[in-house]
Amino acid sequence: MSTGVQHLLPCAEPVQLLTEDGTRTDPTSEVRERGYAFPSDEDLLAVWRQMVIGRRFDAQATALTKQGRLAVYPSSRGQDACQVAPVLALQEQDWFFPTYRDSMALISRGLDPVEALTLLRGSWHCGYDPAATRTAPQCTPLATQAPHAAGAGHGMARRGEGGLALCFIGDGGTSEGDFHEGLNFAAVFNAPTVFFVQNNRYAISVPLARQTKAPSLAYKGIGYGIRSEQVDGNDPAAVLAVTRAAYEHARAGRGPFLIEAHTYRLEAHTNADDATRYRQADEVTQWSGRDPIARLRTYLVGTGALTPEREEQVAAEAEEYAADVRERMNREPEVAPLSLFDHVYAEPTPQLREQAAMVAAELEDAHGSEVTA
Amino acid sequence: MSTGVQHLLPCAEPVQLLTEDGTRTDPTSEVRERGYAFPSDEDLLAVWRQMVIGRRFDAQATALTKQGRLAVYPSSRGQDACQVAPVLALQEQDWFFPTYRDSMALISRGLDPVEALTLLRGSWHCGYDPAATRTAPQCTPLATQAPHAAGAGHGMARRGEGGLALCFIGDGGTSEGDFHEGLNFAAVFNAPTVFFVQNNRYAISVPLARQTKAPSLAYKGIGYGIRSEQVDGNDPAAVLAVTRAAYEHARAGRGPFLIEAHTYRLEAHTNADDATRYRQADEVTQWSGRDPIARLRTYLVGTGALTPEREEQVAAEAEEYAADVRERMNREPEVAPLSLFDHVYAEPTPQLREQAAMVAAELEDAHGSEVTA
Amino acid sequence: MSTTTFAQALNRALRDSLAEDDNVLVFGEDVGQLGGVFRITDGLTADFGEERCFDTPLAEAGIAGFAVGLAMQGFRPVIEMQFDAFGYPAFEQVVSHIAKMRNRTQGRLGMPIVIRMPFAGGIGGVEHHCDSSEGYYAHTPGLHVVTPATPADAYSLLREAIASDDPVVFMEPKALYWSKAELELPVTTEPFGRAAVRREGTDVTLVAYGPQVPNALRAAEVAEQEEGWSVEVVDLRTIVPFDDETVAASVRRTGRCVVVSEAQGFGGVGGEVAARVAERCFHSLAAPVLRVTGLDIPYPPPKLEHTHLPGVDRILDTIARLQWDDQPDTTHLAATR
Amino acid sequence: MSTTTFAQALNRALRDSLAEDDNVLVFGEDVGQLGGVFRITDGLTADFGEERCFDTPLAEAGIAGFAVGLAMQGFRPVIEMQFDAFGYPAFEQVVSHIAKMRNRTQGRLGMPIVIRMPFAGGIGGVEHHCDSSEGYYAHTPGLHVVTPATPADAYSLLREAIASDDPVVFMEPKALYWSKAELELPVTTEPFGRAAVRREGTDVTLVAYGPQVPNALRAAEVAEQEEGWSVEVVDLRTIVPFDDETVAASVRRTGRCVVVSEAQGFGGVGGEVAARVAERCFHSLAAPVLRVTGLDIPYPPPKLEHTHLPGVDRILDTIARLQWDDQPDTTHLAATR
Ligand SMILES: Cc1ncc(C[n+]2csc(CCOP(=O)(O)OP(=O)(O)O)c2C)c(N)n1
Ligand SMILES: Cc1ncc(C[n+]2csc(CCOP(=O)(O)OP(=O)(O)O)c2C)c(N)n1
Ligand SMILES: [Mg+2]
Ligand SMILES: [Mg+2]
Repeated sequence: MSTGVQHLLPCAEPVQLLTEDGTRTDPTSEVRERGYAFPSDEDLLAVWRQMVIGRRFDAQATALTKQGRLAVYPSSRGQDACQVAPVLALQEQDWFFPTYRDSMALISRGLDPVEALTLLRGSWHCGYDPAATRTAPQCTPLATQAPHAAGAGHGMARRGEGGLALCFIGDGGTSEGDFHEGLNFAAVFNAPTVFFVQNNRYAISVPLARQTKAPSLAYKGIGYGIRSEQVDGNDPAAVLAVTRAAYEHARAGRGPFLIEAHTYRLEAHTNADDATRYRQADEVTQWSGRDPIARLRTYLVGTGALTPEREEQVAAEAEEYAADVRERMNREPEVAPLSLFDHVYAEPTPQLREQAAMVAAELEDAHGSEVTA
Repeated sequence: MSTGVQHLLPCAEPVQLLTEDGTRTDPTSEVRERGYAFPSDEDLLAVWRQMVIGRRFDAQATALTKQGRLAVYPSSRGQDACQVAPVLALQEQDWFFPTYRDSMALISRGLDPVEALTLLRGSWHCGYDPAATRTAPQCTPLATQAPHAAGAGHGMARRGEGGLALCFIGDGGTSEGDFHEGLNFAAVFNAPTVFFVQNNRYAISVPLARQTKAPSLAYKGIGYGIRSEQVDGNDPAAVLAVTRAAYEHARAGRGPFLIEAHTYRLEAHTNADDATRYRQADEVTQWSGRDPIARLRTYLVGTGALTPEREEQVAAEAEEYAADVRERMNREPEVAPLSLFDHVYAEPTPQLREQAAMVAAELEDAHGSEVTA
Repeated sequence: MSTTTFAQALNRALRDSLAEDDNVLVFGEDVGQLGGVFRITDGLTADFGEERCFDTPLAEAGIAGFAVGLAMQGFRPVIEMQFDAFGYPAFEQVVSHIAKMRNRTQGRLGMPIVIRMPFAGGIGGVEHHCDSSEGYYAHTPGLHVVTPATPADAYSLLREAIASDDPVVFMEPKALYWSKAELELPVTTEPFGRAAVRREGTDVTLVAYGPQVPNALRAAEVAEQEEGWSVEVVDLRTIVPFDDETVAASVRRTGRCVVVSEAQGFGGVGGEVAARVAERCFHSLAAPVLRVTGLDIPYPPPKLEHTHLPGVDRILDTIARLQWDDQPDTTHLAATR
Repeated sequence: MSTTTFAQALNRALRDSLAEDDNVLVFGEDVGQLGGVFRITDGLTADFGEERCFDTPLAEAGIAGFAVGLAMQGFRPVIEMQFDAFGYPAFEQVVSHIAKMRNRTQGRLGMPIVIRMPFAGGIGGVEHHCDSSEGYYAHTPGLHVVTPATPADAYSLLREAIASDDPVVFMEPKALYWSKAELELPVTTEPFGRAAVRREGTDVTLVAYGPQVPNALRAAEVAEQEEGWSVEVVDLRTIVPFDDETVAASVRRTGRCVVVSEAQGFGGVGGEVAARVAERCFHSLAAPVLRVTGLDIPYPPPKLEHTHLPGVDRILDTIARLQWDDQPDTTHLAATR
């Protein structure tokens, strides 16, 4: 094989900077050459803090499904490092392309949690302002966000202001044609777009082995001429280091970057799913032991960066955050039936005006009969 | 990089067994290790003969467009080695999935040339019997045949009779999502399907550089865990050797195989295209010098396998073949308007019966008025 | 007789087809061990083996295209698109290959493929989970489009679909999955192309299909009780082929017609039905054929879906617009025939 | 005044839009140096640079999805699907993203994207090159569907499409690319949502759009000359939004209506138009609204396309079925209103 292609291939093993018990690894020469710099305590502390808040938020959201306050909730517990580190490493000017699973990432980006939960609450589709937050609506049709992110990255490059696009996608999503087309467009147009695959080993019930025979999903990059890496997705330090390197690569005009993060979804696909139908409890137990939050905590306690006071503080912050979410989500949202017609087009068609009038008359009737009843 | 993946990557350079001037190369150790055995004179003679006939046929078809006998014709002149060798190496039980460009391949498979030209003549869509010929209808929507070939390969594996599927596709076609999905399905189901990319450097006017940034299209294989190779597509010996190895691999139950053949389309995209709009004459000249037929001829004359008598014989055979095609294509084909309704469903719906009655009445009217006129 | 849900009827149809014909294969996303997100394929992998009912990678065009290849080898694939809107990635395979293959090959290569597709809404699903996409498929020559509304039809039509030598888009109304009937399986109902008069009436015909059949029946009852209108309800059962005979006969009898369809109205199946009825029954009509359909908007979020869906009230309001007071002279109208 | 072809008018519209607004980008397969397989983008790369008009990899979902991303960044992509049937791979991107984005985001993120699509047949194209797919798009809320039939409209409607803040599926009738008009560009015709009465008449209204407008006009002339029928021809121009006003006013005047559409008829735009007309003009109609459409078959091979296409004869035959002899009492019909 030509050595000219070597740099497009991922490391043979997922990049790891922290062992499962929270000590620094001795990075391989490959890892050192690729410039995955071990992050500072300060940066890791920020990641840890956001993971703690994110996980509390995630638990709160799951609880809200039980109270019927959310139509459905796909938890990302266990994927916390992936949800937090790549997002914290973004700049404000960058665009983020999340999926339905990435609510924790949305709040890590600073979005209002109630706006972030709008889709799953069922009061509207996207509840936040994509332009203001530079965050695309959460994408449900698998992989369709990949060409969007390629186009957005290319658009930012055209504007020349240094922004990049971060595209999240699941392992299952990589099988869709749009993943392929998105990566190829990004490569051909040299777009500053980073594709971040959260390989949580399942697509609902379909295990990774049914999804691909690739040695690792990161080997898909070379087929597009895209620089690729695989990383231990439960190692917050490694995730942070690799995404940062990817962002540098993209911002330097060297084109897109593909990252595969090996991680695990500890909960079922959503609250409506029964994961016991397709996976063994001991697999879950095993992955529970690789908890990214615990791992980073151990490390930071070890360096002295994380003090008991700080821990208490953050725990309180997380509780407060969850309480606020709970409180606000328990209020019934306002949904105006006639708003259904407001944004189908910038200007409603005559046909929609007719239909709006019909609905308005029905509401009037209903209201009238309520009043007389 | 893990050595465990090495076997999935193509050789660094396209496999070549014959130099451009028709002498045997000294194969690299890589080529030897991969078992690409130099074919016998007898086999190469068969390939040479079929290329001569194929090229004559191709010229005849182009001529038929000028006489308005074909609606359109996409020539494969220059790609003759790709059109012939992989097809001759198939067994009868195998299935072949051609595109609109692969008329030469169709006749190499032994299909009746007039049936093969039905699509381009415009008298029906597919003119041959796919089941009897084990040849799918020529596929126009790019790459959509890739999942068909995966399914057919898997289907044959289920039947356990040793058949495989050969799927042709263009360089442009590799950008479509269906290419990705087809390869992935083939890999996951371990289908005996060989994907053969004729990289002729253009997709109509779009040059390869606008299609991909991959070091070579053969690097797409590893992303699916598919064994891959790149080959000099104008070297008939190499094309034959590599496809044979791929077939052996597939028949042995080791799954799909991806081949990229580097070649060139000497004519315009079709007779209706003006290639001077997007490529330089000297590029065409350069590639004309790499003619697969001349190359193989030189070699076979050198070994003594190809005698002047044999050459004359084959030239005469080719002329005869073309004359037959010309003669039969010059007869106006029969097209029965009411046949439009025959095969929309196995049984026409009441709605189609109504419409057929309307058309029948119109034809009657027209016939009536003709008679009275 | 025992109580059978729509979902159970479908599951049983798959089972019986798998048992009867070794060439039947069931595949798609999560249809294996999980039994499908709606559990329609529950237990099939356990009972028939991985070979007969299996999961695929997540790629709908791939699933449809793989089915084409398998059909070429004599198999009868029954594939699932997990939700209607997730069938769109397979659109090209369905429209350009599955629908056209028999025609392209002069009848030499049929495509006995069933595309199962949970469709329509009313279940509180978030975006992309409640589309009504039957209009796209019904407008595509070469496809059968089947929309069962009862557990008996769910069983019988699915058996017929799998036995069919042509492709069938088999649309399962999500909201009816848990609806029940007293039923002994197997059961054979009327074949493709026959609509069913689900309720007889003399004043007006409601034409409905799939998820809106129960609504039409409820509306008919209320109309009878509250307004004294005698309402006939026709369930199309299959959109393609279409049963002009039954529909036209009913409307010629009643003289009035309302078409009920959950999909966005513009350019959909509702318009086709209304146009056909108006064309065929023109001189019998005492009032224009009206439609009650979904609004011409993307399917709304859960908290607003009731505003979108054709409900009993909207059907009643529409029946009320059929110019009952005008008492048009139908005799004279008939004379213009 | 100078002679301008439909294709030239489109090219000029692209040029003028590119010149006016730096955010306009033209891209797709072969639209760059080649100028498109129909030469609609001829010279744009030469004159505006690779940056503004460029080729992409061959992947229609990718093209559409890339346009979504660019639109998010404030660009106004004008993309080409090389032929109608090659738009199908992009179906999901068009239906689930381009059409819905404004709605999903409560109006915060519009999609000012124009999807240019040569459509329909009559040019001797082989399979997949002559589909009429407007019905799929017209049935999708959130899309404008525009079908110009004259060079002036080709120019003006394309300018309006590119200036629109919403997505437009801009369908160009292939058979009309080389049609001509005496015309000075730029020209501004009526806006989206206005149909045009292309020919006045009193006995019957022909409603047509896109490739069938010239056919309808020819049929009208023959009908007048040979049968003495005075035929009005309405050109819809835009299917979405739909001009109920102009269409209904015409039919109320003439009392008869034939809808002409090249697409396969079942479940298509023709049915929608017929249903709307019958609903709105019921009491003015002296005969049922009839349709002349393509047959419900896959588009035929070149040598048989004339059998499929709605031709002048088929339109005349259909007009003849409008019960001229019955002389129905329209006064009485009006009284039932
Ligand atoms: C095009 C499409 N097909 C099917 C679905 C239904 N679906 C929703 S999530 C999901 C699994 C996705 O798995 P993966 O990409 O691994 O992401 P994860 O849920 O594990 O985060 C499926 C099949 C969908 N949303 N879109
Ligand atoms: C889905 C689809 N999009 C576009 C086209 C139009 N088209 C026909 S051939 C062609 C170029 C294909 O190039 P390539 O795959 O390299 O094959 P080649 O023609 O060079 O053999 C294009 C764009 C098509 N047939 N199908
Ligand atoms: Mg996953
Ligand atoms: Mg090519």
